Amino acid sequence: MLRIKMLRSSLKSKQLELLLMTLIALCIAPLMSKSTYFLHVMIMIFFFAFANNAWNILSGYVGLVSFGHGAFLGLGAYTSTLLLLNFGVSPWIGMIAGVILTSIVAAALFLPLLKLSGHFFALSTIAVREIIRLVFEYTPYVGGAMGLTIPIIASSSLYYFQFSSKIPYYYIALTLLLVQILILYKMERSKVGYYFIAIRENEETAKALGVDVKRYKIIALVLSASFSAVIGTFYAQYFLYIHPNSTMGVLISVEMLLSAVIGGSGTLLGPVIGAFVLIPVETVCRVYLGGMWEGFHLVIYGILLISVSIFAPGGIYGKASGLLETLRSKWRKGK
Amino acid sequence: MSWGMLFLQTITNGLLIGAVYALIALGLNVIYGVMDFINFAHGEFIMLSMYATYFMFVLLGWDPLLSLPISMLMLFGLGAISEIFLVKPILGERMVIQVFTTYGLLLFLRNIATFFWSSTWRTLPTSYSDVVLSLGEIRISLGYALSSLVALIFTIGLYMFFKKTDTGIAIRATSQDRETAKLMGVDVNKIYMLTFGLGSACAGVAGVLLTLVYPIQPEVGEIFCVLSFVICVVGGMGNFMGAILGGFLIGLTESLAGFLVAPAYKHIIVFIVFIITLLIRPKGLMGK
Amino acid sequence: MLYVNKINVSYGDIQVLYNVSFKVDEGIITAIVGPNSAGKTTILRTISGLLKQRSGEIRFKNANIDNLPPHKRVESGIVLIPEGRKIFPALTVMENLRVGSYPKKARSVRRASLDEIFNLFPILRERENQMAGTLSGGEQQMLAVARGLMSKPKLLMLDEPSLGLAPKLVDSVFETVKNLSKTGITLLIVEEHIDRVLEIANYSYLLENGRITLEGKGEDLLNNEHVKETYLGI
Amino acid sequence: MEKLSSKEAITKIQAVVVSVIIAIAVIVAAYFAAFPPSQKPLVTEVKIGGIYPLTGAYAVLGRNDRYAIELAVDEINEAGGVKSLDGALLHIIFADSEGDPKRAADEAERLITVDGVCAIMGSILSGTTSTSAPVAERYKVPYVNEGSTSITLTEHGWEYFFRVTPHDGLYCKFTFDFLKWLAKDKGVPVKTVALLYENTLFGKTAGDVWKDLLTQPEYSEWELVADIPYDSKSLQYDTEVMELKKAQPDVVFMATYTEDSIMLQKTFHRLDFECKAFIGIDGGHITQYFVEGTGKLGDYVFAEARWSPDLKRSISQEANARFNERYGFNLDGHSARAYTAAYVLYWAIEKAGSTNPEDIKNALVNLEIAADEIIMPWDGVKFDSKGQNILGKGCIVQIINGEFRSVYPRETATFDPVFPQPSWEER
Repeated sequence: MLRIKMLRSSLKSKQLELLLMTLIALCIAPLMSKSTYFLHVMIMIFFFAFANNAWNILSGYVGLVSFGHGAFLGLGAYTSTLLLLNFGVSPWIGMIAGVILTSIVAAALFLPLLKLSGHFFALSTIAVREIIRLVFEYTPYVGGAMGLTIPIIASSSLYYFQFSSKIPYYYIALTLLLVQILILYKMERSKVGYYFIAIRENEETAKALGVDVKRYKIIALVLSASFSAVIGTFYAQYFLYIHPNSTMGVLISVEMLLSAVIGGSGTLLGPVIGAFVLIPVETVCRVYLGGMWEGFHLVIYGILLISVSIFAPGGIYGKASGLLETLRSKWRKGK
Repeated sequence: MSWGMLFLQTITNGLLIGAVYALIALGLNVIYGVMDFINFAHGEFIMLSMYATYFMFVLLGWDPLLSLPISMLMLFGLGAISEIFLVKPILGERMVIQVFTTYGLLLFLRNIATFFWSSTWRTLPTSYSDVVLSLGEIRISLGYALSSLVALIFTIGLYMFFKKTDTGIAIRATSQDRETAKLMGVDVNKIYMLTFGLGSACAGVAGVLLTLVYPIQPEVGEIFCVLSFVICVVGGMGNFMGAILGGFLIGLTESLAGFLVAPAYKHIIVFIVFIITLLIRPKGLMGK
Repeated sequence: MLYVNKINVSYGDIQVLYNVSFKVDEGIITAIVGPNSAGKTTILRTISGLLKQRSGEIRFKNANIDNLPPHKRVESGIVLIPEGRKIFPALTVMENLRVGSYPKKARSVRRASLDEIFNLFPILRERENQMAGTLSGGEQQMLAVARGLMSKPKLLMLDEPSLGLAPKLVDSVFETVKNLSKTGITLLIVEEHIDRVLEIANYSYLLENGRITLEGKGEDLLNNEHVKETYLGI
Repeated sequence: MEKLSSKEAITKIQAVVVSVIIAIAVIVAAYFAAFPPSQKPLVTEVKIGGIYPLTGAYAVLGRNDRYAIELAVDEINEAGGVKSLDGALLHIIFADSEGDPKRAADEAERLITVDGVCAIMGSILSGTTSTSAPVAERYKVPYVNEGSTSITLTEHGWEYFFRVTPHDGLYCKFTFDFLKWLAKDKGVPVKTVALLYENTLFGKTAGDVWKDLLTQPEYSEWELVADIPYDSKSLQYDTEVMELKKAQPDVVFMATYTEDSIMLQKTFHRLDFECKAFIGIDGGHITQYFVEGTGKLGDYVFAEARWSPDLKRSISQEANARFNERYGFNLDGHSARAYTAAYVLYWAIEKAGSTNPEDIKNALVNLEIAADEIIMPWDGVKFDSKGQNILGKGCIVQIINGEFRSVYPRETATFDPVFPQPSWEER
């Protein structure tokens, strides 16, 4: 509850201006920079911000920590790609199909897990994700262990979601992210958002207050899975190759969690800020140190992760707003 | 070889590997039971112990079973140090923070191993690990038999420690009610350090034993990571006997699934067993 | 023996104790009585070190113990038997007693303490190897007291020892407390059963809304009009 | 309640440290965005990107390839660099894919747009090649692949993709042809075969190709008695071997990674599984680690190694000697191909006389290298319209006393194979 209050106060006036300015800067950034690699890094930031937010709905707001979100991302990616490859369906339509299919699978396979709590839920999501991944790896029809390669159909086509330039991808990712943030903003302020947090803070109390806990857990699960599926389609169209391991594996599932946590899970902007901090840091580590000595850049990255979690366990967002609050109150006192 | 003998062989394999699984999971479970903490870098602790054993063998010529106490102590120390610097600051925090920190630790350890010892595979050629024992038609490698035996002895030793010593009892008391334990004069901080050390020592012993049967590489911890969670949860998180039961259960499931269904599906079946167990008993077989 | 001087204690932003001061003299039974949620338990938790006061000091045997962690306080002789008994349910009776004598000093005289305790509570000897969680309520209370005694306390603090017990058992609990006092242990009891505790207490304090409002000998408080009206319903 | 007090105890120091971390992160990110990490282009330098898994599960392969490429590049530079460019030196910029397809694409993007490389080499794993090659395709930068053998890679119609190595289809067929020759040469009939392969991209491809070949009349004399895919992340492989014991095949074809190849070989011995020959393809069986890990037990295994240090070809043995002198171990199937690929790219640049990617691509398209110029036991290098080297060949070795001895093709072989292998008791 405390965090929400902080958000409320922080969204007032000045920070709103700040947000708007950031937004404008993001919109014109591609026009200013000639570096396509800069655009690529920005796209990756948007990609992870979106994915983090998706994870955050179930794991941050409702508090059911999941290591299984790779499964949803992968299902989304596979649905749209299979539709595209077999029937020439536009990935945009595939995206919607992916959302529907993923919601169904999520409801069917993860639903029984919702009654588990805490660590048990978290660890069981690993198992469900592994099952889905292994099934995809063993099924030749969906590409099996070979994965699926999306051919370059057109140099630039909105219908096929393929562009030779980075700029359309940039704006698509940015738009997706903004729309998602808007939806989440609405959600957070609605009763659904309150119920989510109530369930996280104390499930029994929430039940006693008349919240249909099970129903809202399912809502969170489906929402979370749907967003993951959307970004899965983006993944497929951006990288043009999907594989059970790379879209449903441990790595992507953990990555979806890392920057959400570093930013501050359970908050609206935390995961986004996390992505803006962690992705550049990871990239810089890899680009500058990756080719140098074996493993060195990941050693540094690991140390960074550890130190942030020890010094800012509430996430950077919480830490930063905490600092802002203290500064402000000091300033007031000084006055 | 008749079907019956093959079946017996399968059961034997399952039990042998189960003992090692149990030991791997035990370390994790002891820590979880007392501290409510999941160490995602547990597999990396095993990996470090494997390297320690390897280097003692190669540089000093010490047999793994002789250097076992040293590796165990090293890992105990590593665990205790990690507890002081990494775990204590985040102990009361939400679970995601634990994941975050120990994932950082995992990346750190894995790559520091790559950095110093490179990513090459190493094997520890003891004179006895490839010796085969025959029990009738059933065949067991001495390496496996020894490692299962030592795992079992260590587990029993640990059990006696928890059952008979004051410190062991204090650890159990802390796991049940840390506040009251404090009121009884138990230094809970010290107990935590000790527990984390002990859990890591389990990883240490497991690492030593695995060098007898498995090649060593910086990424080797990955194999143990998911598996040890599965075992812990199936048996019952935080339950001593749960880890052992879970270890044998998963070992047997893996072997039987491979034998009766198909080797390729053994991991899927393990995960399905895992899910079913959880749905029937949401806190694991021995959980309360 | 124990001096509590103007302590203020809060849970987060909510202050529970305001300038609470009292003392416990050696060898007698001191009681703190008061209504539910007056802050009685908080006092005991602060003395035992589970909570830290914002201000004020606590002295035990003329030494400031403010910076000692809980286990050091136990070693110096302060033991709290918590509200609701809080025995370790999955340990046997014997193991519970062993945890009770965990501090080094207590460990060295464990044999003797055990004999004493089994003299005091013969039933525990019978139940020695039984899981503590399977004991009856009364037996659990006995075990809790016994476990506290195992560390050879100088000051034994009891938090609501009669809570949740049948009236008959309550009698025996207070009987035990009286007997303990005779062996020379200093006792500090916190109770809602005001009439019963005031009968056995040598000196008492009344705690209301986090403040000490009355103090005096047991019978003095019993005869106080305010106490009579509000708490004894006379 | 303790939790609250510990929260309160978040000290100023911690706050400062966190702000410093954040500040550094932001500054670094800003710097990175404003001044991308590009070195000033030297006129005398030809920049080539190299994407390899330098960390992660396949880091060994990445490291060995990197060593081989560094050796090749140093040799080329010492010999006077690219002569058609007035002796410009080759400069390889290595990037770490971590074995992750996403990161591989990322690094390809970076190498091309930031570092401005004129060609890319990489990336061993078919998975990472699948994402990084399209990036090169998009920027029209040639991509010279040394060791990703998944068949489909050359089926996408990529114009800038050149695969120096033969693909899995050829290698698998090569092992079959070898067995046919072997059975005939030794006069030992082979009736039943079993397939044992790990269940991801690499092993699965091999398994599928083998199964497909077995349906063709050419190999109809062999009966498939066991088809066993398995998960290579296991602590034991008893069930897999028991399946084999049930089936009792004459020959087992295997596609494995390193640790599982070692574990499997030990399990064969322990469970007393006998057959006439084990034939491995690439993967675990061709590494030194397999020999070290299995000791005596690894003897007599055949492996499609792509290369062998004892090839009857002087240029090969010299290259290996130089490699061994520098790094202390032999070239293997992977690193030898990386070494070759580096030379192939160099010859193309030499021929193009330009650092323009388009020119290099055209040079690659028309490139023809004779057999005696390369260290591989191939007929040479020549790319077809799909970018596949059509002159590639396999190379079968047998492990004898812990050494790889080349046994097939006979032109470059130095050893007469032992077949059938002695039983475990006889060794």
